[in-house]
Formats: sequence, structure tokens, C-alpha cells
Amino acid sequence: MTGTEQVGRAVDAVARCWIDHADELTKLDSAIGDGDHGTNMKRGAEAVLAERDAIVARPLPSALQDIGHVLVESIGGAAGPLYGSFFLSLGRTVSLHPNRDDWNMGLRDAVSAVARRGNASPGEKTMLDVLVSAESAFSHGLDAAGIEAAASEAAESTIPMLARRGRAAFLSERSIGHMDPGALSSALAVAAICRVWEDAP
Amino acid sequence: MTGTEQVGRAVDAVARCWIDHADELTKLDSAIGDGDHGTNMKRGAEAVLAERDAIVARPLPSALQDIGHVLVESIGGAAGPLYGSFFLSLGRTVSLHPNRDDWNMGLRDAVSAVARRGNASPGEKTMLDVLVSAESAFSHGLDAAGIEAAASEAAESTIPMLARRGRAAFLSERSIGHMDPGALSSALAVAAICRVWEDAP
Amino acid sequence: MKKFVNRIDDAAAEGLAGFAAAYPDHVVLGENARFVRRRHTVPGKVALISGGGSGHEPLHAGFVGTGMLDAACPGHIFTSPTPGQVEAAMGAVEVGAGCLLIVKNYAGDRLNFAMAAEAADRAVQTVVVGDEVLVGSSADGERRGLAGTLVVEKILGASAERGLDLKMLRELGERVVERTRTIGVTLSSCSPHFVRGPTVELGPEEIEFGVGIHGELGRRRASLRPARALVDDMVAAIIADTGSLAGEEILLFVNGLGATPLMELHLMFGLAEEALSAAGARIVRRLVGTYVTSLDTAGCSLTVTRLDAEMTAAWDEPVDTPALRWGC
Amino acid sequence: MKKFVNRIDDAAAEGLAGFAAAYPDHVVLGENARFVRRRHTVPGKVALISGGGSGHEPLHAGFVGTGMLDAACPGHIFTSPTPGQVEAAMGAVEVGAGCLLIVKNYAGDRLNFAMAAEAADRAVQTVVVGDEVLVGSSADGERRGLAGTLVVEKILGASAERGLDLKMLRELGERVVERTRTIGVTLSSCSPHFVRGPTVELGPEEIEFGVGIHGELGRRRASLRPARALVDDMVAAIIADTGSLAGEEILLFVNGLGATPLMELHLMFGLAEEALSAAGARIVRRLVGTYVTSLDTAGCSLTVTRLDAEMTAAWDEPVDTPALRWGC
Ligand SMILES: Nc1ncnc2c1ncn2[C@@H]1O[C@H](COP(=O)(O)OP(=O)(O)O)[C@@H](O)[C@H]1O
Ligand SMILES: Nc1ncnc2c1ncn2[C@@H]1O[C@H](COP(=O)(O)OP(=O)(O)O)[C@@H](O)[C@H]1O
Ligand SMILES: [Mg+2]
Ligand SMILES: [Mg+2]
Ligand SMILES: [Mg+2]
Ligand SMILES: [Mg+2]
Repeated sequence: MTGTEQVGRAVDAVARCWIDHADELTKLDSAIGDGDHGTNMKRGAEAVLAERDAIVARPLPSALQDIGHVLVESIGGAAGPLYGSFFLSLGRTVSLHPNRDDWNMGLRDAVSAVARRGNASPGEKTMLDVLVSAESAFSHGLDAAGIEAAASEAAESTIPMLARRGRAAFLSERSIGHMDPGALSSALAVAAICRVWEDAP
Repeated sequence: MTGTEQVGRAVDAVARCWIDHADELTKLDSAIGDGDHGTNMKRGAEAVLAERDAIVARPLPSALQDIGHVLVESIGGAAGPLYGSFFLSLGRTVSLHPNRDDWNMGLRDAVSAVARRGNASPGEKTMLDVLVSAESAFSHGLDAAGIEAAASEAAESTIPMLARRGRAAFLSERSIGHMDPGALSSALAVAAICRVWEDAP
Repeated sequence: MKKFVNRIDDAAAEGLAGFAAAYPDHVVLGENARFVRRRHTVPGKVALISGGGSGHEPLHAGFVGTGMLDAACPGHIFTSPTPGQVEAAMGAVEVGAGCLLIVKNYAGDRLNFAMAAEAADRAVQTVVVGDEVLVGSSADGERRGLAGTLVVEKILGASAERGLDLKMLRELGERVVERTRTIGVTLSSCSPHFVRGPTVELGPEEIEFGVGIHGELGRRRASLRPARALVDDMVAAIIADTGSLAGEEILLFVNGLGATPLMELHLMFGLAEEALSAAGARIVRRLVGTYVTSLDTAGCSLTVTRLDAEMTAAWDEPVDTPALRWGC
Repeated sequence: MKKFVNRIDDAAAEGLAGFAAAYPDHVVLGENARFVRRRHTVPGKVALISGGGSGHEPLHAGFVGTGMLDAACPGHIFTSPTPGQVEAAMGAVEVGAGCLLIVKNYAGDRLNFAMAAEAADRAVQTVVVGDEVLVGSSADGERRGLAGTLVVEKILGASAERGLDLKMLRELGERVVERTRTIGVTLSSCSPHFVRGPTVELGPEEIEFGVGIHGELGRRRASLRPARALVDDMVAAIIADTGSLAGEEILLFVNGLGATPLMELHLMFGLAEEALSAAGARIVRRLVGTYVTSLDTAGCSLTVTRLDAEMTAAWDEPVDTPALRWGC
């Protein structure tokens, strides 16, 4: 499968996943936020799907940056700029035909771009906790299943955390006991990508 | 028992009755009105009770007119002017020591004062239906129990009526099947007065 | 229904006291809060006095001030004020040119204001406001006084400032009432302080069509549908009452009944403008917001006034009241 | 929760379209409704731009016009607008004196407005509004941007009309934020279009104390008590944050969160004025009404701004926007 075909299938899988789990994300964001994360991610997914063919037809770096722009201009809220920064950064660093090391470097930069943009660090009950875990699993050479598990565990790990960033931070202790909605949307995306990667490495 | 003593006991009985049945009147007025008849009549009762001794100390005609003024300035809404007109008229026509015929003429004038003030006629699902029945029972020489029964039946008779006056008239057919709140407050008052009258004719 | 309140019986009085505290430059509370009057009366001007039960805020006290009312008499919640309150208000604001009483078409309001007018030893005239669109079988019935009351008070207020006398004002008022039609829809009834729970229970898919402003039953129960369908029904009911609006210059006023967010009122306004334009009407003046309410009722009303030059000019005149302010 | 709506996803856009239709003389919708701008810009004036998720109406688009904002960017319900919207607004209303972005203190608002500022090829400065009173353990935390945003926008709007430059406006804005504190209380949370039922379930005797304007959980759950007790707690929390208000000249602004009737807001205003006066504060300016909301939330907020001469003068300047209008 060509690179762009794989990107296309990843885009479809992530978008499908965010759309299918919108209600779940809404429920989480209702508990410690304002309830819009589900519709925000669904809107972002639909916007990318609407331009999927054009995006996939472009060279990988541009395709990834296009995805970033589309997400920034469609999701809104805190999640938009953060997911946008991730793909914009990834698109700027990966080469045309990246090998695992190229992806490794690209993902590392993308995760730190998110951290920088959101001025957050791991352990603050945000999507960053999942992105950091997934990236580190990838950089340690784990396979798709291993990376997916790391992401899922990271999402679970946000439940006991005290939120220090984002809307949930306003609740202090009351944020404890709930999974962070952005952490789940990130873990869902990682899982979707891993499955596509697994089917056609 | 002197006249004024009897008026005092009648005032206490009617006021006590309106206060005790406030919730019931509220429920009826919620069904086909705006729900305030219970509190309106309770407020009127409390206002008269507050001036009870001063009122009772005065000659009967003035006492009745004072009751009318107090009710007008305390009940408000449609019920205020109507109950007020009743007592104002009664106070203007009864003599200092009225016999049954004097009361008869006074009550007849008072009921027509209410009809004039409200521009209503019997059968329009208002308090007038009860006042007319009670007055006619009185004028036909019935005893306290008979008058009380007539009033109570008249209140029941408003249930199938289509309201043509007051707030309930706006509901047309939807007013059918509910007792008119003003009819109940009038029937309660008649019953209270009859019992006082019965104990000490 | 949870409320910000201390003693239930004091809810209206404490609300009025807070209102007066909030607008010291505009209004003054009459003796033991029997009425609210504008701070500065205008020599020679006809005094405009209105009032009614509390629970419709900002109506009527919110419309006391330059270009609108001289005084408003607030009764208890949903209970018309007493003749004594109206008489006291007349005594406070009448300056020799007589009083025009603006009375909504309810038995309580008409009875109490009539007793005040009878007892008054000054020139008093009355305009009864009945702007409700009659729906179905009630075609011959009485029209309730609804949100159109604001339009009447604004147009009469400006005209009184311009010096119209009592008779001309009453006639203008009656003409405005004739050309003003309102229809309301409720999604959930209000829960008055004296009623445990809502006055009318509506199911999740039920609405009341053709409603008043006292939480009472409307003309008929209907089912909840998308806003466009509701607006089309409301506009159709208005036109069935007024006759064709084709070519008419109209004021469109979409009013919230107390607990409907502005986003939804704006949405209904846009749909109403579309529907009326499609019916050939020309919207030349516009108002949208929560002005004539029924405590915490979720719902809204559409008011259409067929304007003429005099009414449009009066509508445009400056007004400076707590709830309505433009041009000064 | 029943609403006036067509398609759920179109609720905000159709509300905005209705808003623009209702105020044709005040505002113009930007290309595919990405922003709302005032009809007439003022040459040489610093452009004031704000925005945020929809659902807070009339904030922010209702404050576009003379003496307040030049443009407002509405996002989806409770979702910050995108950088592209802010950039488009800047392009439409900046007239050479730069843009001041007024940004409420939420991650989404700050992230999106920051990306727009970074991409802009014009002078841009930002004022972050965090006026929330911090309660208990969160003493060191972030302050949410609440109803005080209106005060900041009014004072900066007037000052920009008077010709203050970008730097002076930003400094004034930061000073106003520093001197403005808001605390809110919710009786029942809102039911956003995308959430089946309320965001937060509150029992019949429960309230949320120290709330935001997105229907989210507040600082703590508390029990419903008489209004006077609630106001005393709110004022105590404000003073615990600001320090004594004795001798201070203050603006008191009591704001409805969307579904609270005016009678209750007036009642809360009266109690707040009493409590603050008892604490030695002098109330010199007043505002009460439903201005900065959270869809259909039943609740209210108390905002206190410690005024100085410059702020008071700016507050008094004429303003002509859809939601706030005096002096012109
Ligand atoms: N500063 C931040 N750094 C990293 N992630 C953040 C930050 N702020 C918010 N988030 C993420 O955004 C998610 C919320 O997204 P969303 O609900 O769409 O935005 P909003 O909070 O503006 O409504 C949170 O669950 C969290 O994972
Ligand atoms: N025109 C009228 N003639 C006689 N009785 C009337 C008339 N209008 C109203 N009523 C009586 O008043 C009662 C309602 O009183 P109340 O609820 O206190 O006033 P309101 O309708 O103003 O809220 C009705 O039940 C009816 O009996
Ligand atoms: Mg959210
Ligand atoms: Mg009633
Ligand atoms: Mg009533
Ligand atoms: Mg949000």
C-alpha cells in the first residue's frame, strides 16, 4: 500500500472513530467540562473527511499539514489548536517517505509542539498524557498493539489525576475520578491508527 | 348574642375558612386560571382579621362597608372588587338591626352589585353562580343547612359549565370539567356564615 | 422550582425594592411601594399610568420614564393591583392634563382600574389592550393583553411627550391596539411562588399554543416541532386574524416569556422575519428580547404591529426607561 | 430539554442569523458568518475584537457597536472560535491603529486567539479577562472570564472611541480586570443542545457555588438557602478575594445566567447593594439584567468593579449596541 493510501486509511479510521464515540466524549466532557468535546471532535472528523481525497492526493508532509489546518479551523475550543499543532508539526518534520526513525523524530516534535502550545506537561490530566505515552511506546519500538495499549492505559491513568490545564482545572479536586475527554479522544485516534498500521505495515 | 358579636364570629369563620382552604383554591385556579386565588383570598382574610375588632365595634352597616373596603384593598385581582362590591352594597342597604326581610333585600342588592360590577350573569362559571343560589335559598326562607347546601350545589354546578367571564373564559371548552375557584371560595364563605348563624340565630 | 427568594410572600415586594435600588435616576417608589413613578414629571403632559400583577417583569415598572409611562402599579404575583394603588399613582403623577390608564384585557385589571377611575376627581380615560390573536373556536372571544402592551405604551408615551391631549391619546391607543396582534407559544409553564411545581404540566413533546402571560393554559395543546414549523403556524394564525399583510409596513417584536435564552429568541426572530416577508409584509421596525414575561416560563411570543407614519415616528422617538432605551 | 430549534447543529448559526436580521443598523455579518462587525468603523480608532463560544448571548456579538466592540467572533456552542475567524475579523475592522483582542481566560479562547495573533501582520495586543472570585482551595488557581467581561468591554470601548492607543488600552484593560471580581451561583445547570439533559444534575435543595458560564461544575456544591444568605456568602467571598471594600466606589452588576426571571435578579440586586453597603462600599454605578449567560442556566452572578475616575467616566460614555444602550 502506498504511503498516501495508508494516510487515507488512517484518516478514515480516526475520523470514523471520533464520530462513533462522540456521545462518550460528550459524557466525559459534561462531567468535568462543558460537554462539547464530542461534537467538536465529530465536526473535526467530518471536516477532514470532506477533504479526504484532496488531502490524500498530496505528498505526505503537505497532507499532514492540511489535516492540521482543517482541524484548527473546524474543531475550535481547546482541542482544535492542540490537535492542529500536532499534525502541523508532524507535517513539517517528516520526510516524503519517512521510515520508522523519521516517524520517531516527527512524533517527538509533534508531541512537544502540543506541550508547548498548551503550556502543559504530563500528569496534568490532558490529552498530552496519552500523546506522550504513545510516542514513547513508539520510540521504544513497540508494535501496534503495544502502542495502542500504552495509549489506552495513559487515558485510564488520567482518571485519578487532578486537572491542572484546560477547563477541568477550574474544578480542582472535583476533577479527580473522571477520565479526561481529550485523553480519550487521543487514545481512540492512536488505536485507530495502530489498527490501520497493523493491517498494512 | 348582639348583632356585632355575630358579625365578629362570622368574620372569624369566613376568614378562617378561606385561610384553611387556600391550597385547594390555588389548585383550582391553577387548572383554569393563574393559580393565585388561594393566596388572594388568604391575604384578604388576614387583612380583615387584622382589623376585626375595630370593624366589629362599629355599627353593622359601617362594619360591612369596612369589610368591603379592606377586601378591595387586600385581595386584588378579579376577586377583590367583586367581594368588595358585595359587602359595600350590603353595608349600604341593611339597616342598623336588620330583620330577615332587611337581610333579604340587602343580599339581593349585594348579589346584583356583584353581577353589575363583573358584568356577569348566572351560568357563566363564576362566583356569581353560588351567590345567586345562596341568596335565592335565603329569600325562599330556607334554614342555614338549606342555604349551605344550595351554595355547595351551585359550586358543583360550575364544573360542567363553559366559562364566559374571568380568566377561565380565555380557555373556552378547556374550562369545562373544573370547578370555578371563585365559586368554591364563595360557597366556603356561605357555609361558614351559615354555621355561625345556626349556632346563634 | 428553585428560586432566589427569601419569604415566598415577599418575593414581589423585594424584587420591586431591588428594581428601585437599581434605577435611582429613573424611578421612585411611591409610599409603601404602592406604585413606581418616574423621577421627573413633565408639566402639562397627560399622565400615562399602567400596572398589573407582578411576574411580568420588566413590564410595567421597567417602562416608567421618559417617553413611556409616568407610573406603574404592581400587584402581587399575577394579581391585579388595587384601586387605591392606582388612585395614589394618579395623585402622584397627574399634572393637570388628566390621566390615561393603559389596562390589559383581564377581568382583574379592568375591575380594579375601573374602580379607581370611578373614584377619581380628575379627567381619566382608559385604553384596554387586547392584542391576542384568537385561535380556532374562540374567534368571538376576548383578546388577552400580551406583549403588544409594550408597543402601545411606547407609542402613547412618545405621543404624550409631544403634547397630544387625553382624547387624542386614547384614540391613538385604541388604533394601535387594533393594529397589534400577538401569539405566544409555551414549551414549559412557569412555577409561581404560590404553586408547588408548574401551573401546567407539559410532556417532553408537548407545547401550549396561543398562550397568555400568567402560566395558564393556552388556546390548545400541540406537539413540539422544529422552530420553523412553529413560526409558520404562529404567522399563519396572525394572518388569519389580521387578514393579508401583503404590502403592510410592520413592526416585528419577538418577546421571551422569561426563561428562554436569547439565542433561541434570535433564531425565532430570523424565522419570523422570513415567514412574514414571504407573506408580503415589509418589516420596517424590529425588537427582540425578554420584555413581557410570565415568571420563569420557557416560551416566546410574536407581535406584529401594522404601522402608519404617526406610529412609526412615535416608535422612533427617544425613550429612557430601565428596560427600553434609545435615542437619549 | 425543549428548545426553539430546527437542526441541533444549526442552533448557533441560525441564532446568529436572526440576531443580524434584528439589528441591521448596528451590525453586519462577516463572510459566511465567521464574525459580526459594527456597521461603521471609526477612522484611527484601535479595533476592539472579542469572541468566544456561542451560548453566552448577548455576549459578545450583542456588544458590537458604538462605544464597545468593533467585532466579535462567535464559535459553536461553548466552543471557542478558530484563528481564521479572528484573523478575518481583524482584516475587516482594523483601520491602522492595531487590534486589541479581549480574551476570556479559557484554554480554548486563549489558544485560538493566540494563533490568530501570531499569524497577524498587524499590531495586535491581548487582554485576558479573568474576573472569577477564587473560592477556598483553588486560591492559587486560574480565574475564569465571567460577567466582568462586559465591564472590561464597555470601559475599553469608550476609551478607544476617545482615542487611547493600543498600549494604553491594554494597560487600562488589565487594570479593570484586576479591579473586577465576579462570583456566580447556579440553581439548575443548562442543557446544551448536544447534551441530553442538563450538564450537571442538581437536586431540589442543591446549588452550585462559584460557577462559570458553560454549565460546568462550579467550585463547590452547596445547599439552597434564602436569597439573603446566598448573597451574604457571595459578598463575603468577593471581599475575601479583594480585601475590604470599605470606602471604595464600586460598580455593582447583577447578571442573569439565562433562565432567571428579572424579578429574582432585581431581588438579588437589592440584597447585594445592602450587603456591600454594610461592608462600607459606596455603590456609584449599577447594572442588572441578563447579559452574560450560559444557555438556559437558572442562576446569577454578582460582579463588583472598584472604580476610579477614568473608569467611571468611560462607563458613563454613550454606548449604542444591540444589548447595551445609553446616552445616544
Ligand atoms: N492546556 C492544555 N494542554 C493540553 N490539553 C489541553 C489543554 N487544555 C485543554 N486540553 C484538552 O482539551 C480537552 C477539552 O477539549 P474541548 O472540550 O474540545 O475544549 P474546551 O475545553 O474549550 O471545551 C481536555 O479534555 C484536554 O484534554
Ligand atoms: N366578571 C366576573 N364576574 C364574576 N366573577 C368573576 C368575574 N371574573 C372573575 N370572577 C371570579 O374571580 C375568580 C378568580 O379570582 P382570582 O383568581 O383571585 O383573580 P384573577 O382571575 O385576576 O387571578 C374566578 O374564579 C371567578 O369566580
Ligand atoms: Mg469542552
Ligand atoms: Mg387567579
Ligand atoms: Mg391573578
Ligand atoms: Mg468548549
